[in-house]
Amino acid sequence: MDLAFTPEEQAFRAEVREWVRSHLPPQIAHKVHNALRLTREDMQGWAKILGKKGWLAYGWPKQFGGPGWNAVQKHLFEEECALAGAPRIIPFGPVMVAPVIMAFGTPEQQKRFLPGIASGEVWWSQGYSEPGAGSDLASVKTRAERVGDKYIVNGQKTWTTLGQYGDWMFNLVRTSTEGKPQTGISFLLLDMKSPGVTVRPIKLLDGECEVNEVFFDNVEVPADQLIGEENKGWTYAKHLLSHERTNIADVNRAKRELERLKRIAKTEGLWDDLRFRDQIALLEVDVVALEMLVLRVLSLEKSGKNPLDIAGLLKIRGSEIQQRYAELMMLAAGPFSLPFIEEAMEAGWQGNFPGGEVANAPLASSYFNLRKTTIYGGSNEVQRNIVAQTVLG
Amino acid sequence: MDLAFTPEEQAFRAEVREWVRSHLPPQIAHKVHNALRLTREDMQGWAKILGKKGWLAYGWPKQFGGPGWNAVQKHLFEEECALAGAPRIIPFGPVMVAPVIMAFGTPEQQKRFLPGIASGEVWWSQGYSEPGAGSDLASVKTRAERVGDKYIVNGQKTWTTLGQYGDWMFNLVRTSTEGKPQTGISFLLLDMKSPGVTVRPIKLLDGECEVNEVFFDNVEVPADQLIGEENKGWTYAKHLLSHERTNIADVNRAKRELERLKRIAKTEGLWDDLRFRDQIALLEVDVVALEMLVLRVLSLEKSGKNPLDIAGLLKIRGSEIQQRYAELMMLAAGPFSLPFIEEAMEAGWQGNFPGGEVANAPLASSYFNLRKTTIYGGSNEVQRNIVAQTVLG
Amino acid sequence: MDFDFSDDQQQLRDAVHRWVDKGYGFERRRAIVAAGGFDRRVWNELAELGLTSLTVPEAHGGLGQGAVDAMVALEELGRGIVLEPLAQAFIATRVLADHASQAVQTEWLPRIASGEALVVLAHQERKARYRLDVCEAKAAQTQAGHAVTAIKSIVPAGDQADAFIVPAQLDGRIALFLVERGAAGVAAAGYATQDSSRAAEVMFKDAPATLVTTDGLAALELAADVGIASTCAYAVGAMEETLRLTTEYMNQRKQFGVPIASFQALRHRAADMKMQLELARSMSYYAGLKLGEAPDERRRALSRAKVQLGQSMRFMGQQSVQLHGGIGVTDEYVGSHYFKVLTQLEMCWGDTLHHLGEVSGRMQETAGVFA
Amino acid sequence: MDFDFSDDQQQLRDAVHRWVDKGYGFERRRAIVAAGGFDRRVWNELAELGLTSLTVPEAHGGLGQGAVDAMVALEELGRGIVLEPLAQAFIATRVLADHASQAVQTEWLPRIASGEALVVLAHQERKARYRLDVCEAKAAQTQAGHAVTAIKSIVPAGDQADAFIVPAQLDGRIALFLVERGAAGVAAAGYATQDSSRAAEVMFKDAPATLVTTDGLAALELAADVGIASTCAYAVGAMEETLRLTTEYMNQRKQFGVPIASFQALRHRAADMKMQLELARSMSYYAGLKLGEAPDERRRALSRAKVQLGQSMRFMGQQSVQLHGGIGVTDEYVGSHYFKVLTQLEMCWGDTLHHLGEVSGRMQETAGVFA
Repeated sequence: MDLAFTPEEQAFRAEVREWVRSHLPPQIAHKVHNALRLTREDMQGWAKILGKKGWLAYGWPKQFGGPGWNAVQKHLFEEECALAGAPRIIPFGPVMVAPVIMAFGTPEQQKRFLPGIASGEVWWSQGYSEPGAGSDLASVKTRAERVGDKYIVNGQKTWTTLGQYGDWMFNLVRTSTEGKPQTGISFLLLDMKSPGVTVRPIKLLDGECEVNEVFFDNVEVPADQLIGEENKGWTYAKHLLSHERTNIADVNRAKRELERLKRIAKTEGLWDDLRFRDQIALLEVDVVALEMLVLRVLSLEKSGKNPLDIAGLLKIRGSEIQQRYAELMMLAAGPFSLPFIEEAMEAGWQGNFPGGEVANAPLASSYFNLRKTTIYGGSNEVQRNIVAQTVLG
Repeated sequence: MDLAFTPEEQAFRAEVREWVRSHLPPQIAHKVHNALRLTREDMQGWAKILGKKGWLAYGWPKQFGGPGWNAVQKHLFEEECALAGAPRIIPFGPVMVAPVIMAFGTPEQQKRFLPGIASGEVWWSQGYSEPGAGSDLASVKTRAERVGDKYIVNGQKTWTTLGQYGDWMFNLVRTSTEGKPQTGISFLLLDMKSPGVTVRPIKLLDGECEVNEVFFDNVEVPADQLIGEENKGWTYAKHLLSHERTNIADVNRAKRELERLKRIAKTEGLWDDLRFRDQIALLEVDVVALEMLVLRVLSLEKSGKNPLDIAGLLKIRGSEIQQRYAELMMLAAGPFSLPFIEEAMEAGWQGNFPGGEVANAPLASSYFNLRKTTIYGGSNEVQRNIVAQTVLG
Repeated sequence: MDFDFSDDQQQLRDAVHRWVDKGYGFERRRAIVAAGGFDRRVWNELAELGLTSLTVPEAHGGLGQGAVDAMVALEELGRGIVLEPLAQAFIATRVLADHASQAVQTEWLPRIASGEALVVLAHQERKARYRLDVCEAKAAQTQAGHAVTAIKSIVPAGDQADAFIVPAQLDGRIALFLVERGAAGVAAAGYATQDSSRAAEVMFKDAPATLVTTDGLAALELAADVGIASTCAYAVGAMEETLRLTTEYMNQRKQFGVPIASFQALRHRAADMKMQLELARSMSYYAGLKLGEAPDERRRALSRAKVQLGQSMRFMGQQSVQLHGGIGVTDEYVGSHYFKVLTQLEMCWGDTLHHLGEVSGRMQETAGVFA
Repeated sequence: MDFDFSDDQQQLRDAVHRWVDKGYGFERRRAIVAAGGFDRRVWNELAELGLTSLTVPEAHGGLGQGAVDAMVALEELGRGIVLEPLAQAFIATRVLADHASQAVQTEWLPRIASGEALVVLAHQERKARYRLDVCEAKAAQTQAGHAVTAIKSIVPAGDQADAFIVPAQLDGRIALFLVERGAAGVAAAGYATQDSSRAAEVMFKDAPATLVTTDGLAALELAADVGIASTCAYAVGAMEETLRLTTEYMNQRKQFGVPIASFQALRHRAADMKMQLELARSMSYYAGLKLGEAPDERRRALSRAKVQLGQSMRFMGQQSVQLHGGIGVTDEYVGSHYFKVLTQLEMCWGDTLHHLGEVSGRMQETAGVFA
């Protein structure tokens, strides 16, 4: 048992750090470090830079063009990106649909779709949730009817994150109503520019449109965009959900944000306020404990073990911590977090922010936005059901 | 709406205060104020003093020999008793079984049992819980079989509070196994000196035997000790549970104990420790909020309303607060709460208590003991079920 | 001791309730938000309902009612998360009635009562955070009276108000002044706040000012306490509606084939929300009833109330969103806006940690409502 | 980075686990409790298992193992809530090995290793509470060496130990001394503590003492940090067994006709217990792995660990009792005693608030495990 990274791991980290810091555009890092709003160009721009280096597909095995990193290397890469102020990699392509295509797609599908994902050229969206079915994915109602060499898709998806930017979309669709709800689901790839696709952004509490409704009105989808077998989509979706384990805790971002919280506390004159400082200290302990939990999972995965019982805790704890730092940042600014000036949440705003610290402008917005973390990706209540299953049966 | 008590209420309080402070034996008050162990004689002695004055039956209507006080007067009496350091009135006789006898007993039963309860001469115990049935009262298994003019009782009760001192006991017994579990239950009064009754004290975490198992082996109970009709006992038990509403929050005791907590904090040098002091302040807010909640319920009851939805909150909050002050007292003493010297929890111990403050001796014991408050009287989980029912249906 | 509302108070509640129900629906609120977060017509309607005059002494054209009546009205406005800051009328009224000269009262109270004058407190400064005794604004005597130079932040409806009550340093201590928005040297820049209501930065540059009182800190503390009690009452209304919306949704929304109201873990959460609502309501009553006490006791009581309300508001808002799931974070759902309101109110007049510090600092040996 | 245990460590765990299972059942523990809370025969068995010699350098007859091995052993003892304070052997070993002269080491370490000498830290004073730098004990030079005058409270197994490590003021700073219990002027009065283990008040009156180090505060801080790491490891074992007992009970106990494990609100509580266990385990590892760092980093890390463990222990203990219901507060049920142990351990080496203060005071701009 050893907390230190090996010399090889340290060398790897140094290489990644050097490269990330020299290739991440400073104006993007500035936005990330100050929680200013990111444009599509910011997000995709960074994805393409990573893509060129071959690191957008950082979790992929070598045979599909990935770097073939192990769990610890992936973590170090994520950590270096987060601490440098890189935007999060939009996971729908490289992290979510790609493993499914690798595992269950045909060689043709792999050849057709993987390169665009790895390069960051093609923006993918996720079509899982539907109105009335949040954490209950198996109740999918969107219909896909096989007519000749096509599927005709009708229905509606919702909570489609950044779907307004999507080029392609992977969907759970119902191809059969027989048997258990899970058995009639298929996994379909869909060109969002197809006729009959309508995307309607949903404005959220923070004023942004991070999610969308997507309507399908007789959308024609060539049958060669079906992944695997018809009615087996549930299996593939579960495969997908079993991926992306540790980064869901987002502990690297938490470390970056904890440092930002400390900066804000200093600016607001609270660094020496014992009551508030204690709140930060308590959060710091939470973050260290979460990081240790993440490192344990990584270490076990590196040793080829499958630490399912503790990995299930990461999403719950990580999301709670995200909400807590956002809350504390807002409370640190206190009255000066009240002004809700959307222009001031953009980079380069030249107005006078009330109270003077434009850094306070996005705090309430972030607090509102991060309420999502305990809801999405399987609500924390559903996660607790799963954890309870591991201890109680 | 007015927070002040009326002149009449103030005069009433003054009268009660004067009387309590001049009749409560100082050595008993000393024990209560310092959480030292009370003997049976302490408890029953005070009950008899109250009984002589006619105040042990303080909740009874005049027709049965009670003072006929309204809800506010009862509260003021309870408060004055608590603040003066009087032991809690053991509720099983005057507060629990007496209202049932008044409502459902025959005139003969009323004449036979109520005087002994009102005077404090007869100690009553409660026979509700059974092994395997804590909050699930309807699953009573103790059998009572009618043979001639007697019932033959066989079975076992448990968690019988202070049952080792009991003269009489009121019991839920099963007289029929037909229909729903609730329908075959009867309400039976039983002389604990009857042949076949065995009381086995259960030692608890705090080293005391506050509860007991009570075994019935062919115990003969004259049929005239049945309350009301056979198989209708569940109705009577529910009537009982609907009594004793506000005092379950024990807010008056909480106020007394909050003052003790402050004394301990001072002795331990924590009164000026901002971190610990904040914990007391937070508890103080909790106690004030609970008191306001209690006063609202009282005021509504005085106006003849039945504030069921908020009364249901009192047990949950009151018990949480009891646990919290016990926890904070123990934490205030910190290392000096570690010695667990049972003799030092008795009044008059002359030994040297480690660290020097014998007032610290009972702190851990109280903390352990009060874990019961969220379990008994319908666990707080069951209470939350009930509250949820009021808001969700 | 009596927690019943009088018949008059019940009628007042009914009247405000009806107006909120019929006159201040979500669509109207949304339109006001889109237009900047404040509508003078609403203010006039509140005046017509008798609310701006509610606590103004009868001698000055008001109804002469007390803190409990104000509480009743604010609970109902909170239930409808009305954007227009009626609490400011109560604050200005109490401050002027208790601290201003008869001349100032005679000039201003009738206009506040009629709704003609929206007078708001402009006290927030950058360095003060939640402290009332930190004030860099300066006042000086002039031939005509006084002049104030100050920058005040987050002034409620600050670019819509007719006049401000402004704390400023005069001869080494804080005094309060009345300054009209239209006066020379006054400039207000408005913006929306978290909960979509309106605020402004207000700059005063040698602005002509009327002295209200030289005992400014005491008056400001009183203003803050009226503000806290108002916030508590408004929040109780907002939380009551939050719980109603949440439980309604839980009974209607299905997951895994059953209403989510059938899941015990969620049921217990709803029970905990009910607990927080009733603790908060209890302490809101306490706040209202203690507003008339001497300053020391009043201040301690109001801080206690804000500690409870701060905790309750945060819990209610966050849990409401969580129990709603995705819909709870959308702008189009009314419930989300209750969450925003409850979030913002925690940071008005001092947040939970601030007031915990106040309670802790003022703590005495005894305990309880009457201690 | 590697969190796997070595084969040797796994064997150590298995050996201790077997001994606890077979050799330290609830009945034996109960008998030890009845006899006062400490059994020298158990100490000898721990010595035979190689545990008292585990961290003693090989040069002094020990096994020369490190903090992770100590952690493994203590986890297993915690699982069986073994009363005899093995942690004291690790504390004495580390303090002597790092701070004592070769002569003292040569005299004492082999005896500690063999189990012949039970050496415990006697540092608690009335005025110190959790502070290590508050020390009223006095030491003076004598012809033969030194003499110590002190009153030390709550010394683990204080009336059973062979010798004490005692902090005392020497020439204006804290120094550490070794004092034998049998020495002139030493008197120990024993008693049981909350968790039924044994402690004593120890009075030293001009008791002959051997100087360990004049850099006593640094050595004492090291002792406390070894104590914290030991407490963490022991607590992890106790919590793991607490969770096992609780979930077993939930699956077996029926209410309303079904196992209580079927109630979602209780299931979520069990999930929260699992969370606390794993956060605690993570921080116990962190504590053990940071014991070798330089004092500043070591102290900060150990305080962080204790904050987490303090929270986890309280939650686990309280929830375990609650989920058990009545049986959970009876003396005859083994699970109740885990609750007592977890309660007491929070107050050993500084409670949660104390260490939160340490973390808060030592906080830097960066964050994380490696910060």
